[in-house]
Amino acid sequence: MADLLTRSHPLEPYLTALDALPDGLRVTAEPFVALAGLRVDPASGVQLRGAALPTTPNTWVPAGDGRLVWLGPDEWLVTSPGTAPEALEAEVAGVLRPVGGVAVDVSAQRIGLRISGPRARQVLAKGCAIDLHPRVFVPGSSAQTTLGQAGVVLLALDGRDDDAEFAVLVRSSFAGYLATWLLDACLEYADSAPTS
Amino acid sequence: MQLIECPWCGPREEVEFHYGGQAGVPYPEDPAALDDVQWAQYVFFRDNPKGRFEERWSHAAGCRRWFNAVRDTATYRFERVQRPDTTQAGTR
Amino acid sequence: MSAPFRTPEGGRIDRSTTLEFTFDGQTHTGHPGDTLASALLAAGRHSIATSVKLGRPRGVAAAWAEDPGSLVQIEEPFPEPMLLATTVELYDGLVAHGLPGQGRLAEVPDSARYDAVHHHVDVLVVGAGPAGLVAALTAARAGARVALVDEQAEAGGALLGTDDVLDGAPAPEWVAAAVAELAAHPDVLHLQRTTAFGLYDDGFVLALERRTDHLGTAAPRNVSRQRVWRIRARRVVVAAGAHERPVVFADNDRPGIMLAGGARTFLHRYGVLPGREAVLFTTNDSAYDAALDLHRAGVRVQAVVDARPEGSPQRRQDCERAGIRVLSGAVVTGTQGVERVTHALVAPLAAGEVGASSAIGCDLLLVSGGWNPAVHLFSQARGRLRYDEALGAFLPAEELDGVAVAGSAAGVLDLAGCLADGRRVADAALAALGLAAGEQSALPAVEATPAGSAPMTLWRVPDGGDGSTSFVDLQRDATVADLARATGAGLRSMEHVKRYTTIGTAHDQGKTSGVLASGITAELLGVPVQATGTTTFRPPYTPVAFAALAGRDRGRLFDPERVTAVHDWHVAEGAVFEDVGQWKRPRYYPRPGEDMDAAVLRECAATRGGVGILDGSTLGKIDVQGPDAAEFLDRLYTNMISSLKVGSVRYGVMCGVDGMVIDDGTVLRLAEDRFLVLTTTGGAAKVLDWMEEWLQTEWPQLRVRLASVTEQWSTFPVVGPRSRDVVGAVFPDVDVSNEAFPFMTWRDTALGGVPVRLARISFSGELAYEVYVNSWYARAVWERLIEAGRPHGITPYGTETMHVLRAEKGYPIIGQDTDGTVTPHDLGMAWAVSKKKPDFIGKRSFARPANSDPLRKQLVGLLPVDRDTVLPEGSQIVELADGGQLPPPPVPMLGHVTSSYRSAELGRPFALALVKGGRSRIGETVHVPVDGTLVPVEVTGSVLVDPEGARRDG
Amino acid sequence: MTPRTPGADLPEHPDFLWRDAEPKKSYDVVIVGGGGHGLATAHYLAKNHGITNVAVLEKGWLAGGNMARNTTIIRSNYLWDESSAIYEHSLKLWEGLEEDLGYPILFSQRGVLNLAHTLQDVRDSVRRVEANKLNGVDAEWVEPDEVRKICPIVNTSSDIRYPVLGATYQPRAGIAKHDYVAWGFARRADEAGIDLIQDCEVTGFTTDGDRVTGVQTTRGTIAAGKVALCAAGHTTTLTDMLGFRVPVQSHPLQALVSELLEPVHPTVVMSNAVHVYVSQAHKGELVMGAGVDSYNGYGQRGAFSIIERQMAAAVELFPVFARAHLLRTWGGIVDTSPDASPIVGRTPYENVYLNCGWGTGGFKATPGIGDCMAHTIALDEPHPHVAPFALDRFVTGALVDEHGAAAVAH
Repeated sequence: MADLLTRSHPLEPYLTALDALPDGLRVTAEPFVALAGLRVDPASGVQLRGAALPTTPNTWVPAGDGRLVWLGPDEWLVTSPGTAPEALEAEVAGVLRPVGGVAVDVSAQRIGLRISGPRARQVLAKGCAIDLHPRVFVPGSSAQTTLGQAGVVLLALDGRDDDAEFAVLVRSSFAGYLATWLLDACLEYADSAPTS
Repeated sequence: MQLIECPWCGPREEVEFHYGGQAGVPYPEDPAALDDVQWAQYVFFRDNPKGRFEERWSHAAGCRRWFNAVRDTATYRFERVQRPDTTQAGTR
Repeated sequence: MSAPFRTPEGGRIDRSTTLEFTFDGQTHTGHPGDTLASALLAAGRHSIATSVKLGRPRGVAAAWAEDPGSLVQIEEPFPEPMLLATTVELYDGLVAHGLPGQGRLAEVPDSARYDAVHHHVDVLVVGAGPAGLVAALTAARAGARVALVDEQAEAGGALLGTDDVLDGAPAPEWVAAAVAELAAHPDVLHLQRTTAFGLYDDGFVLALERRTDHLGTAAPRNVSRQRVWRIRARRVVVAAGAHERPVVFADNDRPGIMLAGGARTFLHRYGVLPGREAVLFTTNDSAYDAALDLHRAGVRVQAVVDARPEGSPQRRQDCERAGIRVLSGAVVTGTQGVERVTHALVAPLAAGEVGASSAIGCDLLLVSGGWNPAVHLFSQARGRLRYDEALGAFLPAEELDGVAVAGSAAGVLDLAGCLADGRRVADAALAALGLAAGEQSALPAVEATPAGSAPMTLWRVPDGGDGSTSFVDLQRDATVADLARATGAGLRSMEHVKRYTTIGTAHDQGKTSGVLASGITAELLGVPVQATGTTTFRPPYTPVAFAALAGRDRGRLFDPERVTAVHDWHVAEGAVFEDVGQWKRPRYYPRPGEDMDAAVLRECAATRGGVGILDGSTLGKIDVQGPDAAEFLDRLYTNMISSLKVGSVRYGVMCGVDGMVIDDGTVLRLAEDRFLVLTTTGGAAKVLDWMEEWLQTEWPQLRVRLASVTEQWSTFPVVGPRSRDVVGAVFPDVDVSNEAFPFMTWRDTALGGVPVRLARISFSGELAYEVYVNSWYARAVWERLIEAGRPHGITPYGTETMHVLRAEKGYPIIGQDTDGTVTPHDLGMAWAVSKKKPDFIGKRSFARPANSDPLRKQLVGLLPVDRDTVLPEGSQIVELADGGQLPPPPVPMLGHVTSSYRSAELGRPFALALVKGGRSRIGETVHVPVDGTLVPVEVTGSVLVDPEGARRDG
Repeated sequence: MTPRTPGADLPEHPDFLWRDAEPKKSYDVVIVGGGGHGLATAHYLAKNHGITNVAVLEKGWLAGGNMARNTTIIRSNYLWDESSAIYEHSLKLWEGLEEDLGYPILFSQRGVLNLAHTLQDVRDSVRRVEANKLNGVDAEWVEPDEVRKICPIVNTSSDIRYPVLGATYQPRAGIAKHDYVAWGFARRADEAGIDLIQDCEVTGFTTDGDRVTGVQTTRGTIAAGKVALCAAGHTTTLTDMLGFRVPVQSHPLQALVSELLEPVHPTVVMSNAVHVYVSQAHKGELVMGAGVDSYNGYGQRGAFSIIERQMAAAVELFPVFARAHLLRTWGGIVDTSPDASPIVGRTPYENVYLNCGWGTGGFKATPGIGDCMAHTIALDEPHPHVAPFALDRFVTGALVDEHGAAAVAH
């Protein structure tokens, strides 16, 4: 039984609809990205994938082929598109164990969305209470908050006024809800009025 | 609808927080040593002042950290919030 | 169809376009820029509605939201109850009629869309009148992030209803320039048709934007009809203006009786003459402008009746120059006319005594008793109010942190003053924000208001009678007589008076009647107005549709639907789903022609007889790591976890500090310092929060880290005597024999390079393997199991079958067989309560007197003696009185049925129940009332299938 | 003149309600709290026990607390025997209250539906109904199609997020006009010579050993033979003065009302899972309760997010409400107890009697608890209906836990 298992993405049923969104807004599902949650004393000063753990709340930094996201005073999320989930946990655990930290593979716990375009901020503001102003939620910012009724980790990737880009991490079981919510929130930008 | 200052994440909407009631009610050292009256006090009885109140809150929809706050239950104004690690005892 | 009262020119309406609408079955026309009220007045129609109690005709009495008169029901394009004709923008195809007090809801669902948007600013300005525009401009020029919201269709506020001149040009030109400048600032949000209806803590303002109402049938369906703006402002400037205050006199409710400023607005803004022959009744100078403007527009002003003994010498000259008669020290004591006022009864007023009255013919009676600053938002924000003797009105009595009031809302009633006040308040806000004022142009030059005479505060004109036609609250038909009855009944508090008379409780929430009621009540009680005060201002400032507040959270988005990684497979297989918390779980998989009972019997038999598979992925999963993990779990579980060996699994029970069971589940020890904790589906979030709370707040010294991995690991129990064959086939690298892989242990393996964990856990009593896999691969692994199971007739089963199988073994479902009043001992799980551990959460509560009550309810099994009745879950259990009858109520109850099913295995129905002293009753027969009959049932132990546990190893 | 809109106006209040009494030096019984419970206690002290040398002290305006702020739902279909006993006792008194008070309290027995949306809701509902029947409380389980018959505007279709799986129905339940009820009790008490003293805030107590001898107020010290605490959300402010603890927490609870509407809603509907409870009051307005705010608060206001959630639930369950308008929102202070049941009876002081912890259930209990408190005070022994709700149950552990199983608040 060496043949590979196929992977399935919670957003597959929604991709066609998301592709059809009007101009000014792009919502795409991020491919399968390995995620590891890590907990360690911030004083440990560990370096991970070439980066220091960001200790400023609500920020993220690039790390290796992915990111290091601040989740709490002693909690971070490391992402890597190019590493196998179990390998990422093992790698991170290897770094953290000596300093009393732990790592957990949460690759399938959350899925990622990219939301970009001139209307991205506007759409997010319909369900997100934090201030997304380009001078406030600048690239490198992150926030654990709610979008609609789903808990999310929101990352500012590109701050350009006219073409902002955000990444949204959401619990896999909420992915369908969030996609439905986004499609609904974008409906007003459709040129032709649908018969609702 | 208040803005509550999470000691880590900064001001966030009230709805992101979970209320934990009175602060400074530690779990008894040795519950078995308490009589029923003392145990009931720990389990069921909490202060309920009108005015200044030392409370526990958790930033449930954010960093999920518990913290202490001093709030006025009449005006709902927060006097201050405080990370538990800056207090000696537990924050119950 | 004609509009005889439309002026030949002027007004802010688009005369090049004609709109057609229907009111009370009659067709009328109007223009863009009209409101329903202005179009009806243009057609000469004043009488709009009939009053709620007395059925008296009521007309347009003001030009905007303060109007107590023009309540209408919208019928087309979609029924909407109770709006004010003065605030309904006219559109083609509008169908409406006047209301007799109650609105009508549509029978069909509203297909319109509604939504909300969050917005953050440095300065929010409420009201785009002169003060608000200056405040917004001032803040914008300083580079602040600004929002300006205004409830009307266009900016300008009071300026839209006057002929004021700013910087030498008509007011609208200055307004247009201001709006254009604001639009040029990238960080300014300017919203018209947007009513700030609530002001809450920390600069939180809710505003309702009417986005498509004015488009009528042309409204696009994919755009939200109304939007709630949730605005967080570091500073709020309330420049909401002021409402003109009437004076109460006999028959002051007739159509054609209108606030002076309102009439002026209809003339200047809408190009409408509210009448041909007018009388003005005033207590102040401001209303003279209305008389003079109407005069210039061709209205014959029969008289200006000024209650002040000396009247206003300056304004008298203006009037006399225009040939308008001015009666000083005079009042209107009453009116004549039914559908429309025909005469004003005017009499001299001296030393509080009203002389003989004479009738003056008129079809329009303008009234002005002064101005009430719109302090609603300020008061909502808990700002204290004070009564101002000079104005005869309530004003903000304090500075609120972050909230400032500007312009006429603060009692500044002249244009120059409002402009200056807007600048002053904005400067203060900028200073508080630490923002430099920046380039500020000078305030516009305006003609100084002529020096005038002080206003007089006059609440009511004595009507010589009982005041039963002197209306204070037109919408409630509440009169001076009602106020007199209330005070006569002994009431002293304004809150009591309000409730007794219902004044201020109607659609307008007392916008015109509130202060009048306070003033008149104070008079009746002989106390200062400050002493009576006002009743509390509450949100919303104006009514808001339910659906607008529901916003997007409707239908499928009302509450999130959580689904597992295999959900689509279940759907494709025709599963019937059950809501468990927010999760959608397959309840059973009916085959054609099967009802639930048939499907569940089949699923049960197939599983106990062969092999079944369940999607258990909704079970909560928590990764617990750290040197103190075992110690931590020992403190939370009633049983010992630290003695669990790596590679093994243990069932555990969790209690609250009160000793009642809150959750249960299995614990896998992955390493010396790492556990995987499983919780119930419903308990997942609660248990993680519970653990974090203890860890962070009580035992921060414990070196333990928690993480939710509920969605990380999909979980598929493969259950039944053939499960070994299936699991062995799919995972050939694992020795699935009982010897190599005993009950309550787990093993890691891999499939196609993907790590998979298998655990010998059984919630059915059968041989069973739980398969754990990264949810990316869940669907693939599920299908492999189904495929490998085909030869053995593998049967997917849902929660219903799961419940039957576990109930046959007496395994409780927390939340179904427990209700927060049940201890582990009550469940017969004393074996799961450690005697060795010095303490654990809940232990101390077990020692309370009530816990040793022999009559505590205990979980037992029930077998209906007729071997046929399926006891409804929730049924109560009773003992019969002598004679086999129920005693009269109240009938003592022994407990209730918590779970009840038809058992394929037993070939009969059975139940689990919580019964007083249940274990001591095993063997007894008790009774369960079912649809009026008493069903005898035998009390048994809770384990009904395979009590000796022979099957779990296959 | 067109005819009056049916129901659009209310019966007249009487020409006289109560004297604005000045405090006397001393009373046999001083009731602290001039809300529904305090006034009802006063009425039954006079009516059933002939005790009229009584003062009711109110810190603000009479019945201006929760009595003026609740959604007036009256029912007795509670789960536990102890609860249904006191609430049913109260309901029976409601049924005769209009005559007793000689006041048009508009008690309308239009029935209450408690909707079930999950299978566990259904189990809990059936359990409660079966218990109610055996306790002599009228109650039945009704299927969705019957729900539609009883209240046609409820969305009983299966395509909503949480379909209605059925409901419990208590036909004798209903609503009343709260101010009228309070004023009816007040007027009777006043007629009996009881002093209703407003703007009289309690600032302390004069004690002698384990007896309270006087009540210190903003209008002077008043000697008292017996003292009854009926202060709902403000109870702990008083017990703190007396130096004993009561396990209640005061939370904001919001409610709201719509404009007057033609009759559309013939009954009362409550739903816990979807969290909405609504009736259409006599004038035609929809009266709705929202959820309890999580934090302790005496501000008589709560978070608007709770109202928004409430509106979403209302429109979900009652699609026809979409364009009804929110006219006014307000908040009260509910005194919640650990087991969601009241705390009534003796205190560490032999002549001080406690009545609190009703949470969201206080209004419907008004006549019942008034009667039982009067009995408890007059005979100096807890009325059988309140005996199970004694303070010491938190020590023995014999709670009356209405959280889990009843699954119905308000």
